[in-house]
Amino acid sequence: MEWLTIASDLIHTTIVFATALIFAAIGGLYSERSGVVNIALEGMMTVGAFTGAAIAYFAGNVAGMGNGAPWLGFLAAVVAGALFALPHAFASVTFNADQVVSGVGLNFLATGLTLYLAKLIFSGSAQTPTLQRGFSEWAIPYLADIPYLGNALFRAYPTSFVAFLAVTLTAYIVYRTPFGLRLYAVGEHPRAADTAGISVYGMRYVAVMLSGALAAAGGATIALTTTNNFSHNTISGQGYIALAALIFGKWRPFQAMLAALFFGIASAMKSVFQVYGLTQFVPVDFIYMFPYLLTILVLAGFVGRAISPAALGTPYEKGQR
Amino acid sequence: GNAANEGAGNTGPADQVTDGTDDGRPERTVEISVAMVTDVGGVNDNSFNQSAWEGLQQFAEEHGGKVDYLQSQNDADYVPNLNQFVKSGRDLTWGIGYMMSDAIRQVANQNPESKLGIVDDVVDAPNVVSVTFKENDGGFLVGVVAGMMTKTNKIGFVGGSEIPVITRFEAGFKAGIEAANPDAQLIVNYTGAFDAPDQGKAAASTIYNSGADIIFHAAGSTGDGVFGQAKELRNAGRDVWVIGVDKDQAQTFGNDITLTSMIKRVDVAVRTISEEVMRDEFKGGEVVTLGLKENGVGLPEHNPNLPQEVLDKVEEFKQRIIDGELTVPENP
Amino acid sequence: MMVDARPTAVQMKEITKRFPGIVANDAINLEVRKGEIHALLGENGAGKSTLMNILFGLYQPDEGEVWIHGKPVSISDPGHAIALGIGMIHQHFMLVEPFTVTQNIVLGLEPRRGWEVNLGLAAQQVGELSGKYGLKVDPHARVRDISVGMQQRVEILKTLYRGADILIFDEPTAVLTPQEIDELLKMMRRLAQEGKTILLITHKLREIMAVADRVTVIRRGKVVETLETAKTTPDELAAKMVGRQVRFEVVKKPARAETPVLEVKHVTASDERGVRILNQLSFEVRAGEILGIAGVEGNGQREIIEVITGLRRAESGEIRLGGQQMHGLSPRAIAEAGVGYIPEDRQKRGLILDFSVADNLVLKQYFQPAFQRFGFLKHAVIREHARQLIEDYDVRTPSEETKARALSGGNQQKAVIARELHSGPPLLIATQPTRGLDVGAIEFIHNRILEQRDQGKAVLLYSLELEEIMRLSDRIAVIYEGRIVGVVRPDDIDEREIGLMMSGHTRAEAEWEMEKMEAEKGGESHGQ
Amino acid sequence: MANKQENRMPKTFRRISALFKEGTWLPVIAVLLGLASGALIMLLGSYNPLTAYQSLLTRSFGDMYNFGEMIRQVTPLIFTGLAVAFAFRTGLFNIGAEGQFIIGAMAGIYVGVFWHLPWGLHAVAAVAAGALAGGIWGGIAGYLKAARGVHEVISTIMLNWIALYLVNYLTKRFMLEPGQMRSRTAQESAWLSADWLSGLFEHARIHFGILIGLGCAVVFYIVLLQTKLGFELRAVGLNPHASEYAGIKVKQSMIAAMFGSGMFAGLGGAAEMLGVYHYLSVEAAFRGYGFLGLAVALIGRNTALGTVLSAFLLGALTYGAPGMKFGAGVPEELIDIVIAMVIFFVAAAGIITAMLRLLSGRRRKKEAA
Ligand SMILES: Nc1ncnc2c1ncn2[C@@H]1O[C@H](COP(=O)(O)OP(=O)(O)OP(=O)(O)O)[C@@H](O)[C@H]1O
Ligand SMILES: Nc1ncnc2c1ncn2[C@@H]1O[C@H](COP(=O)(O)OP(=O)(O)OP(=O)(O)O)[C@@H](O)[C@H]1O
Ligand SMILES: [Mg+2]
Ligand SMILES: [Mg+2]
Repeated sequence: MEWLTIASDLIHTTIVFATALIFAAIGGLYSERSGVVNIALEGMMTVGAFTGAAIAYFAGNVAGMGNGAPWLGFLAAVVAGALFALPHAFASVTFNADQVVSGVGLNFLATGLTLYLAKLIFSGSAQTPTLQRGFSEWAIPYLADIPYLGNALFRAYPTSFVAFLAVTLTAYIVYRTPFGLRLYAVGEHPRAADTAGISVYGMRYVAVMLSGALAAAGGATIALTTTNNFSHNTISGQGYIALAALIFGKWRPFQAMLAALFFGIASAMKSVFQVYGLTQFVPVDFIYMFPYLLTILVLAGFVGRAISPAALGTPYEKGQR
Repeated sequence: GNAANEGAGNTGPADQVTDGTDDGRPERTVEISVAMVTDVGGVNDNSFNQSAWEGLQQFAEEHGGKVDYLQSQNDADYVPNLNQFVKSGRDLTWGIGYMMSDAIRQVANQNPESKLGIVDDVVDAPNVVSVTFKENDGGFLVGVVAGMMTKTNKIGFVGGSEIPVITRFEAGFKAGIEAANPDAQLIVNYTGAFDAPDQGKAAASTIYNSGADIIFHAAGSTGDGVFGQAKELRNAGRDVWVIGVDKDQAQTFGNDITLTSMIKRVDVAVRTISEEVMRDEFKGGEVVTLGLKENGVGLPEHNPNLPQEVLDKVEEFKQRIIDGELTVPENP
Repeated sequence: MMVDARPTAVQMKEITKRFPGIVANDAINLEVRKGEIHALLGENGAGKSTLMNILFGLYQPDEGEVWIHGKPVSISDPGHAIALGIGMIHQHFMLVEPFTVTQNIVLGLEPRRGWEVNLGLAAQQVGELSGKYGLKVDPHARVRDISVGMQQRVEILKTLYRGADILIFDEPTAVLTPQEIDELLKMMRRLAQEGKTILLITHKLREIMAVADRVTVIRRGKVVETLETAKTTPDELAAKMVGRQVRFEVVKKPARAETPVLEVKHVTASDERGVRILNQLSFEVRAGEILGIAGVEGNGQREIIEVITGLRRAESGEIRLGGQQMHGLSPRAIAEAGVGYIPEDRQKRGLILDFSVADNLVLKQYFQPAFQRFGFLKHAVIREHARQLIEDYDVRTPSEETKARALSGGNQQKAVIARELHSGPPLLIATQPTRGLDVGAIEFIHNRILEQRDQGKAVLLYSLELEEIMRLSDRIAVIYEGRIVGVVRPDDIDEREIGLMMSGHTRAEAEWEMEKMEAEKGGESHGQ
Repeated sequence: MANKQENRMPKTFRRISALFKEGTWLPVIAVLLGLASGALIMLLGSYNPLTAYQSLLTRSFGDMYNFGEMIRQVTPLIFTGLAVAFAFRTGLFNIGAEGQFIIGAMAGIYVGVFWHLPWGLHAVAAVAAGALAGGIWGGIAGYLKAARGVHEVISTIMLNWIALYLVNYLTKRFMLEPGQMRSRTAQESAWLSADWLSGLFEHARIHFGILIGLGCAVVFYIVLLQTKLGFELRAVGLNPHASEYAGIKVKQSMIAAMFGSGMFAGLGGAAEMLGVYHYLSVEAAFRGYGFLGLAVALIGRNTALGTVLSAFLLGALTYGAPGMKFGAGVPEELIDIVIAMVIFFVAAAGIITAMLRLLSGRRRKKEAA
């Protein structure tokens, strides 16, 4: 009995935490499949979180808009993310900058810009006020009432459902559509794609902006569901985790999602273990550590030589011989 | 530095942001200046830091004078930020929070002529006033409330990190529950951070799901997550409550989910000490401990959610503690 | 042939293209008629690829204009070129390895079903196309698994699928076996008869004489002349290309075959995937001889050399150098034991392009007492050593501190040769030593290799260019599926016969096959 | 043939581009552009950039105290910067300086607390322990890459988190100061700070770590460019294939490279703790020196001198930032924007060189005419 409750609760919380990672990992998938390393997921999530929180605040707290407020914030975040990704594409696609370096730059820009704006807008405080209207969980009729299972799977934030949708859609796009085929080609052998009449730069810009949009959606998810505000540590490294999830998932949509869920368990276990008094067996620090440790072990074990897109990280110069 | 000093006074959004003196009242001849340094939390954490900052702002409202704050990026910033104010000749500089005590001690020793204050910890230096609170006493009272109000006999406590200040909350809360309702069970959860609402939310979610109906949080803005979760469950039709901390958090999160709050009058403390400085009555080396008697801790005046008999019970225990008949443990 | 009657398909007028520090194309004029096979001939870096890359929209010319079918066009990118009916088969194939043949061919022009790529239909179209032009490919095979020859057919199909009627071939034969080359040349003629216009870049005069109607010679970015192949000779072309007379036949004293230096006995090895790649392979190289290894790419020649040089572990068998057991030693130990090694890809394996020439020249010696003491490098000595080699081997570089990257291909190769030969190792292993170089550089390098032999050193030569092997080797070991299927002498066997052995036939079978083919061909001549 | 190249270029452009090849001016220009963009953003926020930058400088250089504190801020950046740069020069991207820093800090404090050694020697031992620990932590990532093909970017990110929590645990479990969330204080014999030194700087927490840092920069230079080891490390970094063919043990040298990189970071961690705090506090989040180290190395073009200079630059900027808030009300986060812009301009050198080429392009036309 007790254990069922724990399990059901663990799953539920896992999904809550994993959602943002799923968004970001899927975002990273687009840009990395096109051959552009995206270590900037962190920054893109940050921008998404800020935009989402800020817009939702003005819509909800100020304009007194109803349940639409978080949705408005969410959409705004998606747009902002796509735009914020542009410098990365500009530097690393157009100007052949080292993609990791430009990614690092973008991450600095994100922290700086969001907190600067936050202080500018919210009278000097490094965070947005707490939202009156965040997302609240959806319960799927009937299913949600199934004991344990209902709470575990069918009671979740709308964003979680959107995330799963995004994964499925991405899988379809990547594996079935011409866009997917070309995306893959551009990431594997840009010159071949170019000579086949595909615009490598075009594809990479689109891919990077898509990744910005999705990563931002992830950031917004956190701000609008779990923290209900934006502050300096709303994202705190989750972009990097999403990147790990992507690689962990071998640049494949569903595997990446599973990896993200796996990381979600980590954060979930933290509280679940404490509340159910399991920390007397495992020090809480080890629970925090666990997923990262396991990732390394797994990568070192068999996923180690997961073949990344061949051209990943190498800028494409038309003129090059 | 001097330039910084001039800069501090001059125009620009700086003053709108942090000064109390933005209403056109006639300037005092000798303007008193008080400043505070916060940890990474910042002055909008809905609780501790915010309360302190409000104290300073009220002070500026009433007496004019210039108030200012710096938010630290990390613990390396504490000392230089404090020094920034001390060296620019602030009449009094506050370190808000337990984390600051080492820094305060250092700055105090190095600048004997300066006046400093620390909240939540004791720094014995001739030029430092230390303000501590009897969180355990206050915690006891809300513990009584929780013990009497719970319908499920399961109650939660969400703490920031496991430091003496916070464990005093827990200890008092625990004792209070036992005193009022021996068969109620307490679930304790430390999130390890004062600025992680998502962790607070996860903790709350788990605690409520395990059957608790009241959670008392002492975790700064991490507690926001507890309120967030309670709001949601309430929307989902569950009868759950939160007991706020530091301020009357009903004002922020509404009476519908805020059962009551364990108020910790950081604002009052900060204001009164600042006033002492203004009247040149600063007693360096003094340790001010604020408990129930001094109204340093306690419940808000208005408790729309609490039935009279609960309030009476609380009042009764309060008296017994003040009269010393009952001593509340400091450690859980 | 009544060439003149045919209308102009491609016209490039006063094309100039500059790269940092060099004018790759200098006011080039080129005019190609519809349905003709037009060859471009020139040294490395003459500007052939550049010119064609301009025609295909990969580069933009700095000056000049391009006319297609009598209309002026500005070709902004390959997509545009394709739209104009231009297709290019590149020096290095433009194929996405993990994709199937079909996916590669339809990429960018995918037939659709609703939102999706209609792979079924695509495969069907590919099938038809390959049928129509007799280009045998398996539509569903993954490109990474198919032979080089088939990969090239895929490249051609790619262009045809896009409806190209102007086809550019950039050094298409460099990687092919003689048989595949014949196939390809036949195919070109067929396409030409179909009315397709073909531009062919190659360094091989024989091929030009075989298929081209006309040839344009380019030197240092300028057009020297356009000639009718019918009215010229290989020697004339070579002279025009280099600007001086070149003699093709290297003078070769008969080898004084002596005691074996390298003995390879029953070596067996498998690759990463556990597939058997070397199978009881045995041969020996004697002092004072050049042993050539002939074989179709991927039959184990690369692997056996990796085994000899210690880069790969063999499961069984022995390797002896001057009688000493070498098996299992580290690459460095083996090199120190007296093995010079010219790796096949100078830019990837031979040099560290971002190191100075000087550092590259000590890459295999920096650890020797001469160049370091107590782990500290003696930079002065290293530079001096470099200046010496640069002079001895005529490496054209501004200074020994210049980065290897800035050197031209030929000079990069010279640097590698200098490093590997100056210490006079008893065994020299040369893999593809002249790949992508022009006759001038080739001449230089070939002479150096022969020099070694004549000094009584043993040389193991591996090249995909059969011509080169025939020309240099004293004995030729033909390798097939990880075994030596026969050892022959160049002077008593003909290229295409070796070609057959390379595809698994024993010598006897090979001769029989040859007769059969001659019979089939009957009168059809190859124009040489 | 490179000389042939030169002749084709107009003198002026040749000079400029020569400078770029050295990579000397690029960062300088980038920094100026970065500050300019910062100013622009301040104007948009209706702040006064001049006052802001002035009060930034005042906070960093205004008086001995702040100068000393600024140096204190610079010190760890030198170490983490060198760590990142060292890895970079050997073809590895070490995002793990943060974790190596933490591990080093722990090792240093551990020795400082539990060992008993005479003055000075104790400090040396503690710092050495930090270096070793950091090196091992980095070496793990090196091993994972060399032997198991795990990309170092991922493994180091993971190792950062592991380090954070592992050190928190060890601190709480073995070194906790009763009633505090920090370790016990290290014995004075292990301190890197000295009263007389801070005395010179009005009690600023400047400490001998800065000297160690500068020493490390020299070591960095010598090892990388003057020694056989460095030759191998760089060779592998630039072209592992060619290195393997040349008989260099690629895997070992990858591990060695990450070990060396980690040593710098670990050294920094130990120095920071023994010089500034003398204890190790339980942290809920990263201190961020490792990540700043990325910026330092990138802006410093991964050279020893460059790294030191850019450590001073970023140290001055980040330490001075609160001054902008204090003096002109400008949010200190603005400085992150400036840093970001600088990184962009350095990374996409193309942007700058493109501008210059345009200029010189016109000039070429003129000369032609
Ligand atoms: N992208 C480039 N950047 C700089 N220089 C280039 C570039 N492409 C070609 N070059 C130079 O332009 C000249 C012409 O090169 P190109 O490749 O056209 O010669 P090629 O005739 O095709 O030589 P090869 O026979 O070796 O293929 C060479 O000197 C080459 O180094
Ligand atoms: N990728 C490149 N980027 C810039 N310049 C290049 C590049 N590759 C080659 N070059 C320049 O182009 C010139 C010719 O290069 P290439 O490799 O074609 O030499 P080459 O003409 O083949 O001479 P060789 O016959 O000696 O090989 C070289 O001098 C080199 O400086
Ligand atoms: Mg060439
Ligand atoms: Mg070419």
